[in-house]
Amino acid sequence: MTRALGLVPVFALATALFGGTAGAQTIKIGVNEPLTGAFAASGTYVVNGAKIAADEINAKGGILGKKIELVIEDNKSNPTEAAAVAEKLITSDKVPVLMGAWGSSLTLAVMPKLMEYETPMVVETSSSGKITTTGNPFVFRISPPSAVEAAAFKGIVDKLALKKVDFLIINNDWGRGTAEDFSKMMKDKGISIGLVETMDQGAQDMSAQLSKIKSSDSETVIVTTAVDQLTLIFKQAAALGLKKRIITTGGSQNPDQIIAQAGAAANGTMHLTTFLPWFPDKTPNPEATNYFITEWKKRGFEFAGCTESFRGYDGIRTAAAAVEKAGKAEPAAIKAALWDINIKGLNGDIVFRKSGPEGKESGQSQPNVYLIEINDGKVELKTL
Amino acid sequence: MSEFLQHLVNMLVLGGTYALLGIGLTLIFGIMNVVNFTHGVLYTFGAYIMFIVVQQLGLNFFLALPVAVLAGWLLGATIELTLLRPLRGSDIDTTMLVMIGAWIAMQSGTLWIWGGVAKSVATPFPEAPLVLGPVSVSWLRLFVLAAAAMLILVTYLLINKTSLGRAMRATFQDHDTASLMGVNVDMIYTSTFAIGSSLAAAAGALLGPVYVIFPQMGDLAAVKAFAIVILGGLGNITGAVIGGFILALAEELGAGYVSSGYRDAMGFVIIIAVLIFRPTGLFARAERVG
Amino acid sequence: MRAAVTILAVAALASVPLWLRDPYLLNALITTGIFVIGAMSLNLLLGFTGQLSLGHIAFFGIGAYVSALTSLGFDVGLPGDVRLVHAPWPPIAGSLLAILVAGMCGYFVGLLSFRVRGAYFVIVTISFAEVVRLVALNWVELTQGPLALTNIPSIALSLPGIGELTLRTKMQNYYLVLVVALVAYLLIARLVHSHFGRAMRGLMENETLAVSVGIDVTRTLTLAAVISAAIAGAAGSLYAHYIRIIDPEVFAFINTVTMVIMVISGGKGSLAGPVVGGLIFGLLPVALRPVMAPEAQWIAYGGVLIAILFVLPRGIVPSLAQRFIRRRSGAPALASVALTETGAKEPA
Amino acid sequence: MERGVLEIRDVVCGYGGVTALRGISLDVRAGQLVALIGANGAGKSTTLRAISGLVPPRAGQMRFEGIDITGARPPRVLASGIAHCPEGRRVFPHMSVEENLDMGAYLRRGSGEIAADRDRIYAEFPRLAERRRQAAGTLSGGEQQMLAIGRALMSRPRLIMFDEPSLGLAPNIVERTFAIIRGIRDAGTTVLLVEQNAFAALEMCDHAYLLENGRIVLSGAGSELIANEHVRKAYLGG
Repeated sequence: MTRALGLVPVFALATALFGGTAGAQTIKIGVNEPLTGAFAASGTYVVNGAKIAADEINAKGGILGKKIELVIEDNKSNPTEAAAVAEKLITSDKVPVLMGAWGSSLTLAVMPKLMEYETPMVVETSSSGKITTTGNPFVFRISPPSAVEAAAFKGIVDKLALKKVDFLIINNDWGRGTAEDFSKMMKDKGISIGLVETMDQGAQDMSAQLSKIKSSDSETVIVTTAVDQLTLIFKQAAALGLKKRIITTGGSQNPDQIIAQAGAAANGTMHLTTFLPWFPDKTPNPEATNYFITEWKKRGFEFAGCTESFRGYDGIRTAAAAVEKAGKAEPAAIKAALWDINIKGLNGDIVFRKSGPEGKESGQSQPNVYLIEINDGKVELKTL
Repeated sequence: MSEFLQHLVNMLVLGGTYALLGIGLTLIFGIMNVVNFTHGVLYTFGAYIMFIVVQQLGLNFFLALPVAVLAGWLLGATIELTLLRPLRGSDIDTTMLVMIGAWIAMQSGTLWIWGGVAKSVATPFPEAPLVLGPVSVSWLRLFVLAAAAMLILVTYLLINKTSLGRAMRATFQDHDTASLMGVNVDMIYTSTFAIGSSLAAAAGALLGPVYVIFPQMGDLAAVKAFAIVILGGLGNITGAVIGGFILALAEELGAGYVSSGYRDAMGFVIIIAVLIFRPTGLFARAERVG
Repeated sequence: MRAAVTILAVAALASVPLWLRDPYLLNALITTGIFVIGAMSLNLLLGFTGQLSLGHIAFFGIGAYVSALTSLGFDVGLPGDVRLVHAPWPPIAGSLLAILVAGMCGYFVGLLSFRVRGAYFVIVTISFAEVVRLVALNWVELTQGPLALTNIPSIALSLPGIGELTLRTKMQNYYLVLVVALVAYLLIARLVHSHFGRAMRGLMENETLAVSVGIDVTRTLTLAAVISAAIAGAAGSLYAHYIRIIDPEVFAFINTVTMVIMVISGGKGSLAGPVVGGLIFGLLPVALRPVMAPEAQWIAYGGVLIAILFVLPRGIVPSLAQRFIRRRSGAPALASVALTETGAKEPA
Repeated sequence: MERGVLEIRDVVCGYGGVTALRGISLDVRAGQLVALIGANGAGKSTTLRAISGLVPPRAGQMRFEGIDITGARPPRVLASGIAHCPEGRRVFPHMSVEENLDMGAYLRRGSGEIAADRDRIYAEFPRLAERRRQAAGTLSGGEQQMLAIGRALMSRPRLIMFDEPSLGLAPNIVERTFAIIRGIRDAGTTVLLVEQNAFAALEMCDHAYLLENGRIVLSGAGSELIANEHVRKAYLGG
């Protein structure tokens, strides 16, 4: 037993050697993302987007005369690890600001640590409403929670003449939240809600759920899940002869991948998205979008990843802008500065508004939401 | 009614692939008494072989299947020779944990090599489904069902009609006596593991194009395979085939008429129920085997 | 001699927060400690009755959920228009309930373990944990499902004369975990050396013989399962109040695997085994993190596991103990043979 | 001591921490029926298991027809010409009678000869021929014993070892079994017989060894052992 204890100082030494020495020359931003485990693909996309932003900023001379340095840590798609990683980034690497942690449960696990060390975090992906409503003043979210998406969708439900809607959702906070918020919005509009079918993260065969939906009397299906399951759903829906209007939500769909993999099955499907890599000119910040897409392709990443990775890009730019505004790389100053930034992100203006209980509000930015339709293998923008 | 028919058709195509997954595992579990946690990784491996052959090398889709079977055989034999053979005679916990270690390392290796982004494989089959009245089914899935049936038949003949298969069954029933008959039990173990592995890889290669291919795809598949083996009884190929169809039916009807959230729970519920009420599996012979 | 080593080890562990200032490492030690408690409870089942449960995380997770729900309160509808409303209770009550409920669940799984052995038992336990996970995932009204239970309060102790003490800091939580671990260790040690412990070992070494000398198999196995599950529930409760958020992923198979690795690598059936194995495999990821890519860390983790099993197949503590203290090897070796034979061949 | 076709010298053998054989030496001469008698746990079965390679010896030497078979695995021992008909018959319960016989010929090549041998066994044991498609586990104890003997013969051994062939069989079947074993010896195959029914074994054997506590304490012709005072008292019931 005493033998094993001898290892602990070795670990402490290792941490001392690997972290905390380069502090003065660079401005560090902690990145807490899932690089292994169930969400590895998405986390890697976001990190790649973040690297593009960091390289771009550094190529232009950095901020406050210093280069920015991303300290990237893998949270293993595991909430316990996500909290531990936040602890490491803040206390060992001494980062003044973080970006993370992709999934809602990962982000929620990190949040007590933010309170403990009073360090702000830019949340780039998580969609759970809880993140900005539980009273954590260190959280600044740039992705839209499903309620925001539902509100944006409200404007066009009349044009689509929806009558009865089924849901097919991923069984996690994202899918559940979407079904809840969209149902509420649609009921207010007099649209009736039919089935709410769920699928597990990682499930590959949705034929049973789709067969059930095929036999229901609704005319529209709202589908919420990640791009891989979307592809499967379109293929399986086509194989089952499901002929209903499909609308996907959540914004990490990738129509190109869907077109490539699902082919004709994708025609007629509609998608709510927050980023338009296909129409850089129609985005709020065409110059940045073009730069980002060019850089993404130059680095040999699949175009498919754009719709996720842009969040990492925007997240780092948000954090960097706040550091610049604060004038120093200190958590309190950065937190204060986050309330004052106004940058043109790839999916709209990033401006934080207050959300949650008074006195300890979290920041929530309102990104743009677009509806696109796939027709004859091409992406078309529908005006909202 | 049409919904029910559609569920039945879904069950048929799904059950075929489940059966394929199950027979590979039931051989290993039954003959070697190894709870093989690498079964899912071998399934994933087969799918990636399909991806490499079709998408990266640009070779024929139908050629990829035998390549995957062969590659699965080789990888299985390697695992058996390097990890299991040295541990022969160790207790079941040690072997199981070594297999868990291999599973963790191999799955992470897959992630390292190919990344986490899902891959898909182009197939030569038409996109439009075959429509028969109220039910439709895709051509690709029909092909998968046929290929699975063929592989199951080949395995059945191998086990029941060849001298190797007879030696495998003898080893399963009584390994000491089998060795007195001149059976090289070590060789039988290696072949069994390799054959089981090649069937897992074949299942992955067949299902990879139906779904998408990613490093963790094998986890759920492995769990289902365990359910099928328990359902059918250890080492019982016919049982595994029937078990595969029962699991598919339970999942289809469970998701269709109970709640889709519990779809993947069906396998586990079946395992628990079978083990409580009929611990040797539904189709095992009443007397003790092995 | 043995007591001296134990006291020395406890003193060394107790001194850690006094010189280790790095909160990240302290955090790693706390979460490792929580899993070590889980591993110790698993060892009671695996090491002393020979039953390998790969669903042990179920009890841990149930403990975590019970504890969290007791201290957060809930309001759920049951069949027949009944509403079950529960107002928040203090976290310490949650911990006690967690122990109780987890123990009860252990009772049912214990009954099962009488029916199935060996590989079958392994698979039943995996299935049990998965079913519990799927219930936690889908019973949204109670557990919030994937939306996770958040803002779980920290454990507060009411101390006479001092008043309420809420355990928020790392150091406080470290000592809390250490104390619970110590209590669990002593409890298991006492149990193993009692009449009941002899019954368990007798059962593991030779079931037929044990039955013939009058050991009640069902009772022994069930009792072991109940105590083991209750301790795991306590660990789960600590986890919920320390991490302060739980979602159904707490039931992930990899968490069970972590505990099993801690037990078997350290040495099953040895009291110190799970502690030694736990410290190694709890801190290995921390040590690997700065030196290699994320995927490689996992490959190394699997590799180290395989290597330990090949080099020290009986676990670190028993192998080292055997190497340093000369002992007659006859009896233990025979015992392990007997275990393999019963574990391997009896489906029913 | 005269050299036999099977020579065993100072073999020590055990399981785990238990030593079952403490250095035994014995010889089996060609064409003879040699019996190994002794109490339960004396090491009789272990001797056979050591010869056939199921339990590797810790020390000592074993030669068959001049070839060293010490530590050889069972398939090699079988290939060298020694068949082992194990205690409790151990037929493969879920395989048919015919498949069980085929397992006996597992190492042989040439399906024609194998089929001919199989037919010879069927001729010898008509009951097996009737049940050739039936699972062996459904046979009666006597039928299983016939099958086990037939299976052992299928490898065409020059030495055949029987472990407790009379165990658990009805008296008339026991007699039949012993008759068959004598017949095998008479046909020219060497036999090593382990038997608890000491009287029957000693009566039919050409030479016998008495094992006690893992050691050979006595050897001689069957009639000599029957006449021995110690054997009479301890093993023949008076």
